[in-house]
Amino acid sequence: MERGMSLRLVENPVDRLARTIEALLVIAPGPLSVDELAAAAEDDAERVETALGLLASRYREGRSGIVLEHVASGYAFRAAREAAEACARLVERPVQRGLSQAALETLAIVVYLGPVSRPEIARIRGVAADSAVAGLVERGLIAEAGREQDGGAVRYRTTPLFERVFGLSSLSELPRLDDLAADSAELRARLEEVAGRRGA
Amino acid sequence: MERGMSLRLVENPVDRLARTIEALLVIAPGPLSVDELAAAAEDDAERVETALGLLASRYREGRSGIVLEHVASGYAFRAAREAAEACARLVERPVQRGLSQAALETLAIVVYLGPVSRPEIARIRGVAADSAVAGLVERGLIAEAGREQDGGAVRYRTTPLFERVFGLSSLSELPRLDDLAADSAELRARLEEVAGRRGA
Amino acid sequence: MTAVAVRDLDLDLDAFEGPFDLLLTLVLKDELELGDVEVASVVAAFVERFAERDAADLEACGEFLVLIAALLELKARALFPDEENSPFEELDPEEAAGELAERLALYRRFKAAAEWLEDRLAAESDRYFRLGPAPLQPVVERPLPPQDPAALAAALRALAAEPPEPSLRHLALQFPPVSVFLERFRAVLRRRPRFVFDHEVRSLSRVEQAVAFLALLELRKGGEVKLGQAAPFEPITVWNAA
Repeated sequence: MERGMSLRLVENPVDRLARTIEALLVIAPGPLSVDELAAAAEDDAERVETALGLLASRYREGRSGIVLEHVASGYAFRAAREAAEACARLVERPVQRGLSQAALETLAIVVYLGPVSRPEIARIRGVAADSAVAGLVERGLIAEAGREQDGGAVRYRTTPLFERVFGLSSLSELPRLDDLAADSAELRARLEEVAGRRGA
Repeated sequence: MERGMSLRLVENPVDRLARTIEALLVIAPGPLSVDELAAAAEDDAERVETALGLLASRYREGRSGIVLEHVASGYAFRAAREAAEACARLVERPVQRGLSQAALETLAIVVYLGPVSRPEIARIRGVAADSAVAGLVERGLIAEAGREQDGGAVRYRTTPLFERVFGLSSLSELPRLDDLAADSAELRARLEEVAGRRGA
Repeated sequence: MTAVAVRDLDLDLDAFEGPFDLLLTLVLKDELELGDVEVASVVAAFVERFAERDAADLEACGEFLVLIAALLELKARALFPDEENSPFEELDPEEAAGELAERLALYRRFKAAAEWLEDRLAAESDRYFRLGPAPLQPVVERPLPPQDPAALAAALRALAAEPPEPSLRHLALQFPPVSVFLERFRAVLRRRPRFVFDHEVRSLSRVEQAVAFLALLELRKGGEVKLGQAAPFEPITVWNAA
């Protein structure tokens, strides 16, 4: 008992830092980067990472209802997956509910080409993008990022909330656009090949 | 060890409920009452209170950076007091140097054409002004100034704080735009005309 | 795939869901805004359907190309009504085909990216996090340091600046002027009260037929003519509405 007491008094300094990080994460409105955590805790980044490692083993699926997640280029607490149904009863997911095909395509264009303007989006999709863009802005998934030039069209980029909603630890997790579908030469060759076969 | 294993396998059902409550509290936008927690967890209030007792001993000052707080409207997580300084450094981030492009444009329209409504601002900017207007109201730079007409849209004007922040003793000290238009009606007409051609 | 199959081509667009035939009818009746129709999706649906078939006739392709060309031109004109001044660039057919293939490929990539995002969203549906500030959190003031009023004047000047000329490179497919056919059909209707569209355009090239079809839609839109058709893809009869 005596021994236990003294051990508690000579506390491991990383434990104290870990508690500070817990406090910061529970009040933060969004993910915090290692640098932000280090600045707020007035500690160095390396020690912050050690403490985050400690917290990751404590706040993980199956062990805790609170899960530490590396997301959107930072760290944040979220609810454990096992509690998803209870969470669904508590809050709606307005951000994700009913993203139309148009919204998803517009979002994809902003993700890969952003900052990008409505006319540029319309050019790629072949339809006016006004309502899709407005809906994504309202959901907080994209935001204004200046204008093309004086008097030019407003451009848009994705927000940290986008990365969070889609569970991306950073935009580099996205698949390469070139890997997603056939390139134009391939498509054209295929069209010609099909046409040639039909013609024969 | 054997005993420990079997104990973990036959999990105490209150532990599971406690994890669900942790999850609910970490995503809740405000304090949750016992009844709200019971409804979301689909469990009974008495067991919820037992689980809350368990969590209160775990999430308490000195032991954790996250503290379970009981306020009038229910339960919520907050930051531990020992982390108060770090939390203060996090939320009181260095003052922002300026306004976003969207905020600056919106403010300029209110200053030179005010009072104006959100639909009028949106028409001139070519994009919705809702979040920019809300941000400027929150900062206290603009405020409501009645409605367009009976039941019309709310109009906005600048505040005394705006004049202080921009170092103006009155609005007549604003840089003049005589080269653009003779008066504010003409300026408005010109801006709307250009916006119409900008399309987007 | 025969003309009947082209007519039945099922479309699932933002603005429209149903057979291609119905889409054309709605456009003809001014009940569907062409600006809201994704022509690229129509083409993609056709190409997919075409690739599924073992045997198909090129007639169907021709039919489709004519109709889609007419839709495209009509849409371009709706977006840029001042046709005479539109700086449409000259493009040879080879270049035009290349450009079209490139545009389609780009669009397909973003469509695939949208599917990836959709799958990702579904996989993340059991991850919940708090949106917005934490409870029991004091509202934080965000004071602004002193600002320069010149920034406000500059922002307004930028809003008053002439918008840059919109790029028309994406509309670079060249068509003969619609006005030629407008005048031709008006002349025909001065001579007789009605004519059969299909007979009038029989000897024309596919592209000319497409533009002629467009001219017909324009006359219908302007209330100059009435159109009649026994069934989809039957000959179209044109009456003078005056």
